[in-house]
Amino acid sequence: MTTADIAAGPPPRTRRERPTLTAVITWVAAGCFVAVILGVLASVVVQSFATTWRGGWWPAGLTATWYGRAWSSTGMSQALANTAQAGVAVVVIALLAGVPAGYLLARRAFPGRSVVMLLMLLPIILPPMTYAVQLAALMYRVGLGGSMTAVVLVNLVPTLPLVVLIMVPFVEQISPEVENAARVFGANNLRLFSRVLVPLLLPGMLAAGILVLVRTLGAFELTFFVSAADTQTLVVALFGAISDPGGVPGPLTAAMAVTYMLVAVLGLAVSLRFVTPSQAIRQRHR
Amino acid sequence: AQQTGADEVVTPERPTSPIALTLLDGAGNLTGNKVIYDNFAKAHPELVSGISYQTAPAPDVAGKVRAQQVADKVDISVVLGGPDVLGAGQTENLIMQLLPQYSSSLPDLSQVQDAASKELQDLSGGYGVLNRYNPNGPLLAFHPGTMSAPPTTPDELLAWAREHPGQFTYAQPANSGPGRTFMMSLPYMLGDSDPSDPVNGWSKTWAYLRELGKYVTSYPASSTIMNQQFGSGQLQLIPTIVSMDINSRRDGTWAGTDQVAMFADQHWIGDGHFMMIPKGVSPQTLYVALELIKFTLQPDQQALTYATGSLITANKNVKPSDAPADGQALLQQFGRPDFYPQALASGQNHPPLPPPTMVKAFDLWQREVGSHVGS
Amino acid sequence: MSVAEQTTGAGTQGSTFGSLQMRQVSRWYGKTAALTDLDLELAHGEFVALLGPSGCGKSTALACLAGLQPLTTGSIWRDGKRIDSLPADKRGFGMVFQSYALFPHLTVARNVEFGLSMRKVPRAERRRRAQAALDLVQLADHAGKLPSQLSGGQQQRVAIARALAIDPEIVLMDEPLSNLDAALRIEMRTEIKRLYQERELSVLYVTHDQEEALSLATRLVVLRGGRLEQSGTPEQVYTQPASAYVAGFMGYRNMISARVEQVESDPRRVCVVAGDLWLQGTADPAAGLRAGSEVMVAIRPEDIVPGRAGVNDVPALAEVVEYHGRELAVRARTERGVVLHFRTEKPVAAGARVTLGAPEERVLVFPAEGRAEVPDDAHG
Amino acid sequence: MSVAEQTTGAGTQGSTFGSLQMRQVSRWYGKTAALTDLDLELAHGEFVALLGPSGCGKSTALACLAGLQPLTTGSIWRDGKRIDSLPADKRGFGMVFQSYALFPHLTVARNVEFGLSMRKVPRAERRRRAQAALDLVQLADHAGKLPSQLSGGQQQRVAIARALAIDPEIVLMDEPLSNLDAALRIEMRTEIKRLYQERELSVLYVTHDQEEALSLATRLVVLRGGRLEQSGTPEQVYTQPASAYVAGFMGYRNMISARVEQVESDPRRVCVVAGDLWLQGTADPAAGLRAGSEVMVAIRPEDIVPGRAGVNDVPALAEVVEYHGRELAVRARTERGVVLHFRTEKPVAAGARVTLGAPEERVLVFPAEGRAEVPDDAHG
Amino acid sequence: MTLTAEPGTPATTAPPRPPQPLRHRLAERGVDWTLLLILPAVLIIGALFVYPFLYGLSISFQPLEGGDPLANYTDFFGDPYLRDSIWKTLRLAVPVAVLSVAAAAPLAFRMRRDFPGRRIVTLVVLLPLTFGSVLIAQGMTQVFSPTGWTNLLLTSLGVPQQQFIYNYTGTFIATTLVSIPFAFVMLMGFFGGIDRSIEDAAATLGASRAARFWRIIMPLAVPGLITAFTLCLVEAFAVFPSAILVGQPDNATHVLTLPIYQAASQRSDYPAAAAIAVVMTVLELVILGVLMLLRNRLYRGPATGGKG
Ligand SMILES: Nc1ncnc2c1ncn2[C@@H]1O[C@H](COP(=O)(O)OP(=O)(O)OP(=O)(O)O)[C@@H](O)[C@H]1O
Ligand SMILES: Nc1ncnc2c1ncn2[C@@H]1O[C@H](COP(=O)(O)OP(=O)(O)OP(=O)(O)O)[C@@H](O)[C@H]1O
Ligand SMILES: [Mg+2]
Ligand SMILES: [Mg+2]
Repeated sequence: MTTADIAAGPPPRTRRERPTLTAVITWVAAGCFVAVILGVLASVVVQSFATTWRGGWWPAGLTATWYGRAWSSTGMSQALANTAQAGVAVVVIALLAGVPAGYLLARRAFPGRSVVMLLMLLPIILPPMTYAVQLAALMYRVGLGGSMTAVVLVNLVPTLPLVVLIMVPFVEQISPEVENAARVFGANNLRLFSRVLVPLLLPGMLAAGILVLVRTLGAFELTFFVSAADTQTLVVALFGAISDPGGVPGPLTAAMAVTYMLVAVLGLAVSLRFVTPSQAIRQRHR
Repeated sequence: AQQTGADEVVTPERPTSPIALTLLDGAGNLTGNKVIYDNFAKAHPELVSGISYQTAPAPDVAGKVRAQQVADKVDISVVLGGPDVLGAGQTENLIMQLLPQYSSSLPDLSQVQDAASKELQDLSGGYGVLNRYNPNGPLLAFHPGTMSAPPTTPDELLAWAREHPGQFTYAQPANSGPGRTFMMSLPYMLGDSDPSDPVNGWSKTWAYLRELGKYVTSYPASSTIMNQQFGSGQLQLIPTIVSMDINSRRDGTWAGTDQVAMFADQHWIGDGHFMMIPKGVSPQTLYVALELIKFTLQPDQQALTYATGSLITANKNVKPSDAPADGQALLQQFGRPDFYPQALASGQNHPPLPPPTMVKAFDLWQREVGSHVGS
Repeated sequence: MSVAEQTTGAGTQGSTFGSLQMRQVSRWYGKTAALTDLDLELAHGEFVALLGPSGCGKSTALACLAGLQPLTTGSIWRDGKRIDSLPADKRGFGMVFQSYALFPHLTVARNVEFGLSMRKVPRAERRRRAQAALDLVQLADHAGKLPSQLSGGQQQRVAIARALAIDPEIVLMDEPLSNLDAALRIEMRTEIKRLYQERELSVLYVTHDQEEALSLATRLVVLRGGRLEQSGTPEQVYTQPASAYVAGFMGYRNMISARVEQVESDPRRVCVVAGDLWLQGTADPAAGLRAGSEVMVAIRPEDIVPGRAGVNDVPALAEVVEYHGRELAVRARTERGVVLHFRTEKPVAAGARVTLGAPEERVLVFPAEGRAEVPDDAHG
Repeated sequence: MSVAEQTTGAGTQGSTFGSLQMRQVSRWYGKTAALTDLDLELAHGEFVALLGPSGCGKSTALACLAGLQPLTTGSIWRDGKRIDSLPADKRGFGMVFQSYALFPHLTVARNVEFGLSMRKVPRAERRRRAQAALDLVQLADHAGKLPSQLSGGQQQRVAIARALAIDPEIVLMDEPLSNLDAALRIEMRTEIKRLYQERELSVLYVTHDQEEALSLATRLVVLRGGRLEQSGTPEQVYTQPASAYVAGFMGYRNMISARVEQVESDPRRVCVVAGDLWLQGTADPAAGLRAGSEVMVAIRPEDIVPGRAGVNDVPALAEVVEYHGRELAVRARTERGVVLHFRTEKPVAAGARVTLGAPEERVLVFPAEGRAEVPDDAHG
Repeated sequence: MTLTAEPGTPATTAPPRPPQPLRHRLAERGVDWTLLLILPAVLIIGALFVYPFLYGLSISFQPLEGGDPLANYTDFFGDPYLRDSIWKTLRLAVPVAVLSVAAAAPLAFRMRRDFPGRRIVTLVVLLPLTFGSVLIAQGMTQVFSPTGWTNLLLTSLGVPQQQFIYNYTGTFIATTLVSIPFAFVMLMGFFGGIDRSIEDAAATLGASRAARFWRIIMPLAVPGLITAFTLCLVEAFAVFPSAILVGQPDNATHVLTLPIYQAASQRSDYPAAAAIAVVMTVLELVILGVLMLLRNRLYRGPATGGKG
C-alpha cells in the first residue's frame, strides 16, 4: 500500500481500540453475572404472579391476587413507610458522623488512632446476633425501645463503621493541597467539608450511602429486637413471613419480595440518577 | 441484668379506658387466628383500642421479650407460639404462669380440651393456654402418577429410599414441623426403649435415621423448601403433616392430585399453639390479655379456623359442621373428607417432646445425622 | 451561626496591617529540616521576592506563614500579635499555590468565587469581582470550564485570579507565572505590579526568574537550605551578593575557584589567580581575605567584555556559541582550561580567538566554601 | 507473556528514525478546536521548540503525537508509516508532562526506572541508568523519597530524568524547566543540549522562555490558536517574525497601531505614522502595504535607543523605571500618548525627558489584524 | 487557646526562644480541634456498641452450668463438629472475597470510561445489593433448581443436569452474588479518583495496557482493594441466611454463624453463643490485622501526579 492510498482514505474519527483478551473475559463474566441477576429477578417476579409454578419454564397460570394478600395480611404499607424512614435517617446520620471520622483517620496520625480504628472495625466483624439482645435491652432501658429512634440508633452500630472504613481510602486519594487552598481562602472546617470535601468525596459517599442503605434495609436481627409492631421494617416483616413455620406459599413471599424490590430499585435508580459512583472527579479528556 | 424470678402474682385490673395490644407471633398462629383477634377488638371496644401484630422466627421471640424485660418496659401483650417458644419463655423465666393463678379469669379447660389437647396443655406447665391443636402427622406425601402404593412401615421406607436415592428427604427437624414430627414418631414405630429420651432412649431411631441418611442428598432447611421441591417433582416422597397437606394443595405448591398416606402403625404427634403473657405487663394489659384468651376459645370463634386449613379446633365442642360456608367449602375441596376423618380417629396420639428435650434431639440429629449428609 | 461570624471576621478585620514576621522558625519533615531558624519580615506595602534554589524551603516558608504547616519551633507575628496558632482560614491571606491546587469539582468561575463566598459576599457582588479577576488574567471566556479542561498556563492564571479576587491585604504567591509564555508573563507581571500599587498590597512572592524578582520586588530575600542567606533591595542583592552562593544564584554564571595572590592597601581590592587567569577583583573587607586564601570568583557573563584592552584581559578560545536573539552567548576556554561564559552583540564564531576582560568592580571575590559552583539542593 | 514482547519491541525497534510528521491534524474538545489542520514535522536530529501563548494547543499537539489523544482528523506518520492508531506504549517516545504526572506511589528512583523495567532492562542495568539520570538532574540524594515529599522543582526534575532514562530517540518535553531557578535552569538547559547532541536525540520542546527556545532549538515553530503560524530557524523567527502575532510573542513588546504614510521605492521600506510618531520601518513586500493601510508596528525594547540622533527620533517622558539588574526597563510616553518600552544601561529617572530612536531595520511593520497587541488565547 | 507552655528547648541554645505553643506541638502530632470531628462517631459506637460487646465478652466466661470460666471455649474447641465450622467458614469466605474483588475490579475499572449503557450496567450490577441475601436465595431456589431455568437451559444445550443448590455451591453463588456488587460499589469510586495523566505518563514510557493496570492503577487502588476485600470477607464471614436457605447447613455450609445462632436462639445459651462469637471475632481480627498492616505499608496518598 502506498502512503497516498491510506492518506486518501477517510480520516479515522477516533482511535478505536481492539478489544483485548482481558476485556473479553471481563465482559463475558459480567454478562454471566448480569444474566444470573436478571434471572433471579425475573423468576421472583414471575413467581409472584403464578397461580402454581412447580418447575419448568413457565408457571401454569397467572394471577395478581398474591399482591392483595401480601398487602393486606402483613402490614406492608406501614412497614414500607418505616423502612423508608429508617433507611433515610440511618444513611444521613451515618454519613454525617462517619465521613468526618473517616477523614480524620485517613489524614491524621494522632495518638490513639489505632484504638479508634479498632473500635470502628469491631462492630463490622461481630455478628449482630452476639450483641443484638443486649443492645436492644439498652434501648428499652433508656426508654427508647420500640421507637423509631431506637431502630435508627441500633442500625447505626454496624453501618457507621462501614462508612468510616469506606471513606478512608477515598479521602487518601484527595490531594491535601486542594484542602490547603480551601483553608487559605477562608473555609473553616464546616465549609471545608461542605464546599470542597463533600463534592470531592461524593463518589465515596454514594458508595457508602448505598451500602448503608442496603445494610439497613437488610438488617434483620438488630431491627427486630428493638422494633415494635408499628416500627418494624419491611425485612422484619418479610423475614417473619418467610420463616413462618406454617409454610407460606412461595408466590406470597415472592409478591412481598417484589414489592420490596420495587422500592429498593426505585431508591437505587434515583440515587444513580443524581450521581454515578464512578463520576471521576478529574475526568481528563477522552 | 437478668430478670429476677420473683413470682409475685399480678392482679389483673380492668382498664378504665381501652388499651392497645401487641401480639407477637412466633408460630404462624396468625394465619388461622388473626380473624378471631380482630373480632375481639371489634367486640370489646371498651377494652381494646387496637391490636398490632408482629411476626418473628420462633427462636428469636425469647430474645425480643427478654430485651424488653431487662429494660423493664414490656410492650408485647401476648406471645403466640408453639411448644418451642413456650419452652424458651419458661426456662428463661420470661412468661407468666397463667394456670392455676388466673384460672378464675379463664374458661374451664377441661370443658374445652379433648384428651390429646389436654396432654399438650399439661406439658405447658400452665405457662400458656392452647389455642390451636392438630394431630400433626407424620404422613407420607407422594405423587400418585409415579407411585401407586407408598411404603407403610419404616423398613419399607428405608428399602424404597435405597432403591431411589435422592428422591426421599425430610426437612431439618429444627426448622420444620413435618421433619420433627417424623423424627418424633420413629421411636414409637421402631420400638425404642424410651421415646421421651432422645439422648439415651432413641438408639434404634438414630441408627435408622443414619442409615436412611445415606440415601438422602440434602435436608432442606425449611418445610417451604421441601414442599417446593416435592411440588416441582424433584422429590417423590416426603413426610408431611395435615395442615401442610391442605395448604400446599390449596396454594398450588403441590398438584391437586398429590396424595398422602398413613403408616400402618400410625403414631400421631400432636402440635399446638399457645397463648402466653410476658412478665412485666401492666395489670390492665393482663386483664385484657386474659379476656382475649377466653374469647379465642369460644366455640363460635374456633369454628372460624376451619377456613384456614384446620381439621380440628382447640375446642372439642366445635364440629366441622359449625364452620362458616367458606370453611365448609375448603374442607370439602382440600380436606380429604374421605380420608382424614377416619385417619384422625385411628392410630395413637402422643404429645411432642417437651421443649428442652426437643432441643437436645435437634442437636443430636444435627450431629448424628445432618452433619453426615452428602459426605 | 458561628460560621458566619468567623469567616466574615477573617477577611475584613485587621485592616491596618503593619507587618508580618516569622521569628526563628524551623520546620522539620521527619528528620530533615526544610526551614531552620528563619527570620522573615513582610512590612506593609512591601513586595518581597523570595529566591533560592529548588528545594531550599520557599514553599514551606509560605505554607508556614499561611498556617498550613505547624511550626516545629519559632513563631509568627502580625502587628505584634502572635498568630502562629491562628488557623489558616482566619488569616485572610491570598495565596497562589505552586501546584495551583484548583478545586477540581468547581468551574473556573466558581473557583475564583470561592474565597468570596467564604466571606459571605453577596452573589451579585461575587459575580462581579470574579468576573473582574478573570478579565485580569484573560480567562473570561473559559469561566464555565472545569480546571481539568484547561491548559497548564490557564490553570495557573485561574490560581492567580482566585488569590486576587478576595482582595487580600497580604498575598503569598508561589511561582505564579512559571507556566506562562513570555508575552503574557510580562503582561501579568505588569498587572500584578499595578494591583500591588493600587490596592496597597503586601506581597511575598516566590520566583526563580531573576528579571521578575528585580522588576517587581521592593526587597529580595535569598534562602539557602532553609536559612536566610541575604536580604536587601534588588540592587543590593544584584550588585553586592553576600556570598558566592547568592552570586551563583543571581546570574553570576562564571564561578571560578581561585587563590588570593595579594590584598591591596584598599582591602576591598584583591588580586587572585586561577590557572592562567590573573584577576583584579572586589571583596568585602569583612571577609578578611589574605594572600593564599582559597576564594571563589564570580563574574556575570554580561560583565565580561571581549576585546577590551584594560585590566583582567585574558586570551581565550570560543568553544560554543549560542544564538540568544540580540546577543550571542559564548562559552570560551582559556589556555589553562578555565571556562568563561560571556555575552556579546558582535558576531563571534566557534573556534575564534578572543581576548576577554572584565571591570575590576564587577569581579567579585568571596571566601571559598565547601560547596560547588552552582547552588545545589538544601540537602544535596 | 505478550506484555514482554510488546514493550521490548517498542523501545529498541525502528532505530533508524528519520522523521515524524503530523499532517493536517485537528483535535476537538467537544465544540472547541484545540488544533486545526496542523502540519508539524520533526526530522532526525532536530530540536524543535514549540512556542505559542497559553492555551494555543501546544500540550495537545504533544499528546496527539504521543498517542495520548485521539485525532479528530488528520494523520501522524513516522518514516512513511502511518502511526496514528499505534497506542502510546508502542511509540517509544520520551515525554515530560507539563503537570509532571509522576507516579505518586513509587519512589523517585522507581519512577525513573519505570520505563526501563517496562523494557525488561535487567535490574542492575536499570539501577545504573536510573542513577545516572538522577545524577543528571541532581537528585541522587532524594532517590528514596516519594513525589509528594519533593518540592515543585524537584518533582519537575524527576519528570525529566524519567523521560531521559529510557534513552528515547524522540523526546517530547512540555515546559520541562518552568519551575527551576535561574542557575539550575541554565545548567539543565546545558545538560539537555549535551544529551541532545551526544545521543543524537530528536526533540520537540514546548517552552515559553524565549532564551531557552533560542539557545536550544534548531528550529522554532510558533502556534496560534491551534494552527501553525510560523516555522523557521531561531534567527529567522527572531529577526523576521511572520506576523505581528509572532512578533508580539518573540519579545517585540512595543506594538503600535499605525497607518502607512508612504511606501518607498524599495517596497521593503515604509514610512508609518502613529500619533506624533513618524517611523521609517521595514515590511515584507509580500504584505502589499499601500499608503493608508492600517498597520501594526513592532519594536523590541532593546532596539529602542535613548538619545540617538538618527532616524525615527521622538521625544518622550520616562514614566516608569524598573530595575532589571544590568539594565533598566523604562516605560516612556510621547507627547501624543504613544507608550514605548525600552531598556537602557544608562541611569534614567522617572519623569526624565528622553529622546528615543530605533534603527529602521529593527522597526517591523505588519498589516494590521483584528487582534490586539498581545497574542491572546486561542479561543479568547 | 494559645497556651504558651513551658519552653521545651534545652538550655544549650543561646537565645531564649519564644515558647512554642502547645498547639503547634500537638499539631505536629496530628492533634488539633479538627480532631473533635471524630467524636460523634466514637460516641455513637462507644455508647451503642462497647457496652453490649463487653457484656458479651464477659458472659462468654460465665458458662450456664457454672464452673470453669473457659468451659465454653474448651467445649467449642473440643467438639470437632463445632471446631470444623472455622474451617468451613474460611473455605467459604476467603474464596468468595477473592472472587468478588477479582471480578469486581476489572469491571469497576472499565466503568471509568463513559460508554453507552453505563448507567444501566451499574444499576443491574448493584441490584443484588439492594435485594439482600434472603431475596437472592429465594430467587435462586427457582433459577437453579433441578427443574429450574438454568438446568433447563443446560439440558437443552446437551449438558447434564447440575446440582447447584443445597450444597456448598449454592451458598457460594448466593454469597458471591451479593458480594460482587458490594466490592463493585467501593471500587468504582476508587478507580475514578486516579489521575488519568499518570496513566498517560506510563503509556509513553512503554507500559502496555496490562502493565499500566498492574503497575500503576493497581498499586494506587490497592488501599481501596484491600478495604473492599476486607469488607467482603467480613460480609462472607457473617453469611447466614444463604447458608441455610440454599446451602447445606448441617455439613458443607455449617459456618460459624450457625452454632452461634443455635446456641443463642434455640438453646438460649447466650454464654456459649458469645464465646463462639468471640472466637469468630478473634479469627477475623487476626486476618484483618494482617490486611490492615499490609495496607498501612503500601502507598496511601493522593492519586495525582504533580500539578493541576
Ligand atoms: N479536556 C478538555 N476539554 C475542553 N477543552 C480543553 C481540554 N483540554 C484542553 N482544552 C482547551 O484546549 C486548548 C489547548 O490546550 P493545551 O493544553 O494544548 O494548551 P497549551 O498550548 O499547552 O497551553 P499552556 O501553555 O497554557 O500549557 C485550551 O484552550 C484548553 O482550554
Ligand atoms: N512532605 C514532605 N516530606 C518530606 N520532605 C519534604 C516534604 N515536603 C517538602 N520536603 C522537602 O523539604 C525541602 C523544601 O521543600 P520546599 O517545597 O519548601 O522547596 P521549594 O523551595 O519550594 O523548592 P521548589 O523551588 O523546587 O519548589 C525539599 O528538600 C523537599 O524535598
Ligand atoms: Mg516550591
Ligand atoms: Mg500546556
